[in-house]
Amino acid sequence: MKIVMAIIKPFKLDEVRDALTAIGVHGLTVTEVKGFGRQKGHTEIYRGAEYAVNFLPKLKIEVAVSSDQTDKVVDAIASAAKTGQIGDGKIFVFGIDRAVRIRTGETDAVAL
Amino acid sequence: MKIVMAIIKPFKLDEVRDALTAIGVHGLTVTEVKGFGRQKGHTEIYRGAEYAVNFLPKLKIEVAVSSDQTDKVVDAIASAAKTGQIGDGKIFVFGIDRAVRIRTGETDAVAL
Amino acid sequence: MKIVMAIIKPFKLDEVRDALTAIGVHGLTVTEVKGFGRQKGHTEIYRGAEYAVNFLPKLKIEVAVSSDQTDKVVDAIASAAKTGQIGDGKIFVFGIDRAVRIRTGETDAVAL
Amino acid sequence: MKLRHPFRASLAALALGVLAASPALADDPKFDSGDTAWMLTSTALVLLMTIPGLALFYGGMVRKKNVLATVMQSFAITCLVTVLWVVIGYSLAFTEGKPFFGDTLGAYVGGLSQIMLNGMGIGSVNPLAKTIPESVYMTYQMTFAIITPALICGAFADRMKFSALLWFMGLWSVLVYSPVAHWVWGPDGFLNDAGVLDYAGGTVVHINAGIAGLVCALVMGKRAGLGSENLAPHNLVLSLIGASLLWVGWFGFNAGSAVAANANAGMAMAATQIATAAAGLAWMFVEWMARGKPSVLGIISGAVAGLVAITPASGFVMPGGALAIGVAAGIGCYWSATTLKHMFGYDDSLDAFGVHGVGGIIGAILTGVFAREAVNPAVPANPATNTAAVAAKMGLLDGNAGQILTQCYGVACTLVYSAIATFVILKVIDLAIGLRVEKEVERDGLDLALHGEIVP
Amino acid sequence: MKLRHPFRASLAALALGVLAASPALADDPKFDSGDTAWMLTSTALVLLMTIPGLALFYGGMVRKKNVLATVMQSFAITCLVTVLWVVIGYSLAFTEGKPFFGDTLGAYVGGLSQIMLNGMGIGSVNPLAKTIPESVYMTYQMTFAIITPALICGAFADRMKFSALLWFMGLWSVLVYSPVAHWVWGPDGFLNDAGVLDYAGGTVVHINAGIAGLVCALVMGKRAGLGSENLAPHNLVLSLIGASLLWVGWFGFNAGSAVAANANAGMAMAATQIATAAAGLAWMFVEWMARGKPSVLGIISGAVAGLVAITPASGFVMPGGALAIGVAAGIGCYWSATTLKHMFGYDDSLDAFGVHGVGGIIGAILTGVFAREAVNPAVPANPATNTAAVAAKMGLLDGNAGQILTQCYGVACTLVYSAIATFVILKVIDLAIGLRVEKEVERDGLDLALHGEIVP
Amino acid sequence: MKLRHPFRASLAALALGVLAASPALADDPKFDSGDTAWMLTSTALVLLMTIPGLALFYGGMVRKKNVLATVMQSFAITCLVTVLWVVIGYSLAFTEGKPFFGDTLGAYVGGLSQIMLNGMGIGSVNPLAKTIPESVYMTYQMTFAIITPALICGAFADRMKFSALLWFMGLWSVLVYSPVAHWVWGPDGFLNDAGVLDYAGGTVVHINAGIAGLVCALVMGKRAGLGSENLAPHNLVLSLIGASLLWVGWFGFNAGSAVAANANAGMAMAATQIATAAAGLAWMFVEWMARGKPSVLGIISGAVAGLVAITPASGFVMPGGALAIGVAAGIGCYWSATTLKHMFGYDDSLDAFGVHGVGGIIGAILTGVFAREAVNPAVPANPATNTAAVAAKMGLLDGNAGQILTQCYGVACTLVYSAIATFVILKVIDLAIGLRVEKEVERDGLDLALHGEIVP
Ligand SMILES: Nc1ncnc2c1ncn2[C@@H]1O[C@H](COP(=O)(O)OP(=O)(O)O)[C@@H](O)[C@H]1O
Ligand SMILES: Nc1ncnc2c1ncn2[C@@H]1O[C@H](COP(=O)(O)OP(=O)(O)O)[C@@H](O)[C@H]1O
Ligand SMILES: Nc1ncnc2c1ncn2[C@@H]1O[C@H](COP(=O)(O)OP(=O)(O)O)[C@@H](O)[C@H]1O
Repeated sequence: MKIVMAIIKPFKLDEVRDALTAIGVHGLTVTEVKGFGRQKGHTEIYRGAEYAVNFLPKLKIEVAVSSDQTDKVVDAIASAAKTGQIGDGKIFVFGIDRAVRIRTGETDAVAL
Repeated sequence: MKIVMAIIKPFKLDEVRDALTAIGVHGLTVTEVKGFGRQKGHTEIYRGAEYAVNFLPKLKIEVAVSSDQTDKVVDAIASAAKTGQIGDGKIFVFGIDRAVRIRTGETDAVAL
Repeated sequence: MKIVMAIIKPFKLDEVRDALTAIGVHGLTVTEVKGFGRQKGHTEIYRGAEYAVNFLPKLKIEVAVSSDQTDKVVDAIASAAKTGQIGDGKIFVFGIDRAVRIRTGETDAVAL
Repeated sequence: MKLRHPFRASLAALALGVLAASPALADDPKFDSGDTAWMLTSTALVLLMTIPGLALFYGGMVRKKNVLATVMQSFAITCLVTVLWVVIGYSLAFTEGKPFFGDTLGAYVGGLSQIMLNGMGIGSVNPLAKTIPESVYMTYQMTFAIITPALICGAFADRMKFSALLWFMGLWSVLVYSPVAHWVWGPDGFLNDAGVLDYAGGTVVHINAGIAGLVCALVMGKRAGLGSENLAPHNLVLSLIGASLLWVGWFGFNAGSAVAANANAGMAMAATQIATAAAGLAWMFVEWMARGKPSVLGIISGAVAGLVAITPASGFVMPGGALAIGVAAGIGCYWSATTLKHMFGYDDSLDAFGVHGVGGIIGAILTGVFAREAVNPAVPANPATNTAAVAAKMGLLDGNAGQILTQCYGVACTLVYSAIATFVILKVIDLAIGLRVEKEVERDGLDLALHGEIVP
Repeated sequence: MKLRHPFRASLAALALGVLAASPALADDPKFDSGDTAWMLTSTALVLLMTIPGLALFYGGMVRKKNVLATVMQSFAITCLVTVLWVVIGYSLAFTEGKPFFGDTLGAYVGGLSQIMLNGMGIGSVNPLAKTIPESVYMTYQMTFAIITPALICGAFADRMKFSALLWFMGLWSVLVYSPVAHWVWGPDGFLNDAGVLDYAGGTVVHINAGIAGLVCALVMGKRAGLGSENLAPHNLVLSLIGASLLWVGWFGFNAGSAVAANANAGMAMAATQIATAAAGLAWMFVEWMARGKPSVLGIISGAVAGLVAITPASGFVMPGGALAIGVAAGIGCYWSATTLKHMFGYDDSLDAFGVHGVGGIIGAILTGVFAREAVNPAVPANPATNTAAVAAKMGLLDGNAGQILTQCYGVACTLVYSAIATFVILKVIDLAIGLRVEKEVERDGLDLALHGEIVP
Repeated sequence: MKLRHPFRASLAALALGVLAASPALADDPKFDSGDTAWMLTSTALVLLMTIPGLALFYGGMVRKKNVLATVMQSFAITCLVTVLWVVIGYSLAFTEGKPFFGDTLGAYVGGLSQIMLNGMGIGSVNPLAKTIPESVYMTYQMTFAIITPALICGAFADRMKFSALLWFMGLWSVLVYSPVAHWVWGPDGFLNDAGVLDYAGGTVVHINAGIAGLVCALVMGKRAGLGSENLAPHNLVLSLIGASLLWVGWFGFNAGSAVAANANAGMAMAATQIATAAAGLAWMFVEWMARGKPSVLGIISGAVAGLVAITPASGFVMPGGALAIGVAAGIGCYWSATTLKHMFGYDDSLDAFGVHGVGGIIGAILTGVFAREAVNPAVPANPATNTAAVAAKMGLLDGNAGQILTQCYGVACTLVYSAIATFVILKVIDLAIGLRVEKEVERDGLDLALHGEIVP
């Protein structure tokens, strides 16, 4: 099993969720994060003091999937989250040893 | 070493923390997240417009533990976080290569 | 490739970011988290009711780096985030299988 | 002998058998300090309605990324209209038009004799408010001129350029608000002459703003994401503060329209309180039955609907009439905000038309039903209504069924003129500088793009 | 000749040597425009206390998941009590009861002669307030009837069903508030006759609401999680806004109770300001010494305690007395909210009893000490107190030690009746529909479950 | 024959031909109920400016970790200064000093005759306000004494110890505010005698607080992180609410300074409204041109600058003058807050000096230009100004160019005395207990460290 973790632009959440649902992924977890990268931030001005805001609001999506589904999930996210403009974000994939559904105690693939 | 990452219902935090303390785990990190899964969200109504809220508030708990403790920790979380109702959440386990305590520079098991 | 995940004190963010930039790391993702550990929380008092607040505000920083850069990054964070006082936080390192830049579809090292 | 209260002085003089007037008597010969005190207070109360009242009422209803832009609208309109009212608005609304514009045009708009508040001074009086200084009356009326355009903002929340907004509000204030105020309250206004009853501005303020809002919503189109994204209010605590301050401030709006601290003001205040409460409950219970839950947004929307509907009626009706108007407004506006809007598919985002337009119409017409001579016997509080039509019986309950038609006439004139003028102004601005923000700006939020600030 | 200002008119008439009075003179012969202006203003100020004042004071103290439900309570009570006051409350409180209910029952509650505000019109006057229109007095008293039940909400925060709340508040308003108001302020109220001094409602409003809150807390039980979870206030900025608006609005409450814009109102305002400040400082310094830190919640709680305690005394005491009452209230209420409550283990969540009950009792008793004839000489501002007992010396400082007992008598009657009646009403509602929300609702927050809305 | 309503009474008497006065007539012989109503209201309005107005204006501008500490400052100052004003402040400001302190010192500070409000009672009058009860005047002036030190807090936001703040504000209030108020408004104040025009406190309140703020900023040093960290306002919605309440409350401040509900109050209210709006627009447009975006913080800062600058001028100028003063203040304070501050490098964090100091100076000087005899003809509203200098022509526009110098003299005296006294008080406190919080406290936020509470 893998966790696919993606950093995306916030307004892309609904599209990504729909894309995942379309390929049969029915669970995911979303975290509000701030991203620092190539995308330039903005400047806020308060009474003459300028503040460069370099950390931009992003969403982190984590989806646990069985290993064979990984590519499909990565592709789905990659295409749904893409605007083609700088700052679209990243997808990272890493392996997990175990998964447990707390409610039932089921483990691994069936727990996802 | 492993990280045990659990998505739980928010009101279960104190119970989970207590269960972990009871088995000698004295550190953890908590993140507010939104979860999407089998558990149905609710509907909010504003002047006749209905909004289906599918992302539900959850907490993500991350605990770094030595490999031999993993099962105990997973079990402790699983039983403390359980209500038996849909939406109780998941536990994922993945390996980590290194751990460092910033304050002292200690590494690995002793850093946890 | 690795993800270096660090839990740090919030006011250390700018120093850590600068230290990373200095060694050529130009992307990272930050999450507001609450930490529970050795560092004692504080007590809030409201009309005679005392509440022990054990969860302290921390920041989680995630940086994806190529494997050979890992040590440099860990060291940079460790020294920038250090105050020497309890609660400075932890650094964890784990491997990732893939990385994708959503905007371009580039993968792995070049995607970071 | 220097005296502050020449009246008393002269009374004393008379009592003493001293017939020669004291020289100080010329000072402010006609002002009633109690009436003046109440009108100074009322002015503060009506200003409170717009800032921070309306700013918060609307600000809480938008998404967080637009809250600063939304509260900024009310604040900037307050500043802009204040200056315009000084420059020309007051003159266009509250002076006689015929001497300036001839008998035809002059029937529809005031003159230019008080441009830059020419002639307003320490001793001047507006004939419409004889017991208070003109400066007080001018400022009091200014606060009405301020809130009216600010109300419109609810219709196009989340999508108008700030520059376009300033142009629109400036032009609308001068070209729509002042003339319509003149029709109803001006010394030779034609709706005034026709006997239209509008105690505190149901027509001038609410119907006028409501229909303008509807035209804005139609011309500017829907918010991006409507129907697909969650556009839920980001903080109804702010909206509840706003609604509460609107309620409290409305005492200045309605009871202040007596332009005196007298029994008519008292009746207007009582009617306001009763109708508002009734409308709040009505909306709440209807929603509870229809949707299963009584919402905060519901009860505060209902209360505002009640405030709107009682506005034209406030100084004319008995408590029972106020109760009836409140219930009608609560139910009627619930229907317009939840059903009518979806039926026609326009995006009157925060229900400027749904509450102010529809509530205003309900109130205007029911004023024709419930207005009683007994409440406002010989001299109506608002001099605007001091006409032959009024001196006689008032509404249906007094046996004067025709008043309902008169009221409809007033409503219709306002709807037609305001709609057309609003449309023309919008189109001109759209051609010149564009009305709507870029798609990305709308998506990322107006706060950062237009004002360079955010609420984190 | 139609005239708005008959007085001036007749002056003019006299001046002109025209001796025949104009017929319009009969109009509103007795109203003082200054008094009326102040009472219109006071009404707005007292309404401001409840919405948004009290709504925010309480709303900031609960957890975020309950903030909308909490502010909704104040708003809905405002609507509900307004309508009930019109229908029957005003009549039960402020008309004579004996003609209707006989000499026994009639001594304890007003009559039904003004149901639906029967008889209130443009020229009517309530004998308790002879210089202002009855419509103003009725609405002013309405705002007192509104805030009293709203205060109770602090005792059962986070756990009452909204439907049960509406039933409870409606019944309580009619069955408890109106009678008790009648006892103290009514034309033939028995506590009034007994010489109880209650300038602005310490007994009627605060002790009454406070003890009702205590009974609610006892009957409904504790909040889930008390003692184990963190129930800390979610946003004390809201509470501070609320406390500030309570303070400002309280000028209408206390100085408005003079029912006139006169020196007695001025003394009441000064006393209010002084006692409030003293109590805020007292709570702050005691807490600072006892706990090591002066908290925002502490100073604002102290200020509210001071406002409560000075209420019965405000128009009767000198600045020194106000200072003493403030200090006593700050310390006493600190003790009740932090020690007494924990001693007995009831969960008076936001200290409705701890502040309003205890502060009210402190104020009522100290009024018997500090009330001075010199402040309220011949004609007490509040006609309720216009009795033989009052016309003579007032409190202990005037040498009338017995007044303290009289005050205790008033307190005791209110405590006993309000406690029993509240208990019965609660039990009936509990049997009929249940008082408390489900455990899951309490855990997940009232906002979503009861009202379908959240503050994200 | 003493009469409350001499008019009505004697009219009635005359009408009835009954010449014997009724016994109740003896009550409060000189008070005008309309004036009293307005001053009661004004007192509430000015209190509203500080709590919650100023508390929110400043609270929204700091970082979230300091919001409670910031709003606490305004609230605690309100409590503290209230008590000090009762104990000694009022006496030092508003009684004659020479009988107590001799002719030299006595010219610069009031006496001790009214310590503990000695002599204030139901029938007492302050000679500066003859138509209202002394209790009202005392409380009204108290609200000025409250807001002035609270304004200073903007200069040292985020870094002062709470204990040091209480000591500083207490001492400053007694040693700086009361004397300076005495100079300008006191019965034998030397700036009053010199003919300085200060209608509502531009010198006493704003320049005084502004320069004290500058000294605080210089003595205490910069906030940690200035220039490197993001110190952006955490919630400008709060600041906008605060600015709005300041605006509304300022009607009580300026129009209330007429100490009567008359035409001069009306002119002051109109001038206030106009200057504020003009200044808000001026700041907004200048910023829009200079920085590319009109910010919320900009327009509200501009409005406050306008309020400040019109304060000394409000009851003396025509609408055109108010407009000019507003524009000058908007531009001038924009420059001082964005350029001057950076030029000299002091950290006047929330621009207490930048807005109140600079705006106050602009207003004071322009009062010397735009003050017109026509607005405030024979009897100036503020008796302080009732001097020979005033009775004649007023400002430059009236041909009295010398008034500008007189104004500068008033400004200079205030600047010098306030700066030195503030410096001394600060140094003494710094030696005794230290002014500034520990580095860690500043880093982690004052809310938790000083008050044990947070807004999560
Ligand atoms: N090395 C990295 N480790 C973790 N997160 C990263 C890294 N680089 C970028 N990110 C995240 O991805 C977001 C987008 O990256 P950015 O460089 O701005 O644009 P792009 O995705 O187009 O390359 C950043 O805001 C940050 O949240
Ligand atoms: N595949 C997944 N990957 C990541 N998180 C998931 C996944 N499935 C579920 N979750 C998280 O677990 C939570 C609970 O899942 P849900 O399907 O609602 O109920 P249950 O845990 O009872 O199966 C979700 O809200 C989501 O946060
Ligand atoms: N075992 C753990 N797993 C995950 N996070 C941990 C763990 N132990 C500590 N942390 C995180 O590190 C932070 C600092 O830890 P703490 O024990 O307080 O101090 P120190 O870092 O000095 O040992 C905690 O607040 C928590 O967020």
